[in-house]
Amino acid sequence: MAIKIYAEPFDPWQEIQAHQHSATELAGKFGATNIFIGTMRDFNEGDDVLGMTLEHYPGMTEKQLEKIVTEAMRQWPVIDALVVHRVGDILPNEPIVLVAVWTSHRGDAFDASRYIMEALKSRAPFWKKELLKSQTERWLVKNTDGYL
Amino acid sequence: MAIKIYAEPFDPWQEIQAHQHSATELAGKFGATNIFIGTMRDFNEGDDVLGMTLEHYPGMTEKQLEKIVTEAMRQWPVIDALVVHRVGDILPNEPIVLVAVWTSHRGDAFDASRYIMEALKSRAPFWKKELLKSQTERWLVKNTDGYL
Amino acid sequence: MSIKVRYFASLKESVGRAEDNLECAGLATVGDVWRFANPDKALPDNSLAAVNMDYVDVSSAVKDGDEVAFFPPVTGG
Amino acid sequence: MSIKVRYFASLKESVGRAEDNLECAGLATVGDVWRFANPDKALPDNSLAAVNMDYVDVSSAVKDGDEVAFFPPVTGG
Repeated sequence: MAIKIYAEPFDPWQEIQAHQHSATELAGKFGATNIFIGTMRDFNEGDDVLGMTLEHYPGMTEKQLEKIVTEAMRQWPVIDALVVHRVGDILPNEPIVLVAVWTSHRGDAFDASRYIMEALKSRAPFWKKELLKSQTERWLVKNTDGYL
Repeated sequence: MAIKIYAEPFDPWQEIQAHQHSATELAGKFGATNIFIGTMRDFNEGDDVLGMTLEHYPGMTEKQLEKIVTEAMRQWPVIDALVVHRVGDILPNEPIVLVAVWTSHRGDAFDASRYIMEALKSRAPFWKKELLKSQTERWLVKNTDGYL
Repeated sequence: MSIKVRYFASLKESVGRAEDNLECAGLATVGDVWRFANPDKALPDNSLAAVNMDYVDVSSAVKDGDEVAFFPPVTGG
Repeated sequence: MSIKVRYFASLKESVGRAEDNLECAGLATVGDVWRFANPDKALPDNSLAAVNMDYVDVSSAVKDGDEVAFFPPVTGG
């Protein structure tokens, strides 16, 4: 399991590959990988968005994410998992979050990956403030159920 | 939408990046990406596996995959989708299948990606024959429900 | 009528051919095509069938020029 | 007792401070900590609280040396 918090932009494909190569116990053993990437959009709730600042609670973030991944590993036969999350100033098109889960079978990969994302959305202490094209700032008030 | 059938090994990360860069309508517009990768393992049903041959029905494969992705796009607000599948001789650790789905919101990305994978497993005309360490060959008889 | 018949995977191995090009008359259904092409062998129970690359039942109609395929359950992905 | 209090995001802006270092006596619960640190301001209804980086209710007990945090609903991911 690896949990990473970055204050600079990250390349999700490099992160996944680096993790997969370093985890030698994965070679030949995993049959399924599910990956979720959340990316910053240039609009939200009908407004053009120029950028975003992501605040977090250092320490608690890592503690909660480890707890969430441990819960997923207890519920499904997960071989390995990686969670990466950005903080700081973020521009449209930049990845915000990456969740990758390696399992033997596809059902477990989908279930565990989704569990981690939903739990992260409701429990990991991050807060987004958007900078709108109108130069006003606004805090996001609440995460949605993922379908809005 | 892109459907690709490769007779040679492919790099899933390159495929995703190339698709994402070429689809200029994606830039700034997608918030969620879900990716599933199926990878060949070096064991199955208790036996060591040296390699695998993937047979397919050219033409019907593409037709069925397009149908499946179109169904997913009708059911969920999918911005774009990519399906890549290997055929021919495959070695352990090589990717067999890649499904990538781009949406605005995470729920749709997970749902559509999973729908495409499950439908591909039950309807896309591919057949796997394993070469075991004992040098015997065996056809896989049936896809599982994804949790075995 | 002309019907192209294709076989895949383990079913191709058990019939011993990848395809048949039938010139025939009086074949109404996919099942008729199988029986005409393979008079001594029953179609295995779990087999799937396609006409012109779409899945069909063995009771589906066939017409001149169709490509009919028979194969075992698919195991891709 | 010593209690470190931390505020985040919009709640940090509305209280006007990122943290308080309280030296106090008689604070039994997380709710007591809030009221002691912010006597003129009610904790907003949807706020979350943590003690030593684990989520808790405002009725949870606090002890000397705890780090207590208050923040709005999280919006990461």
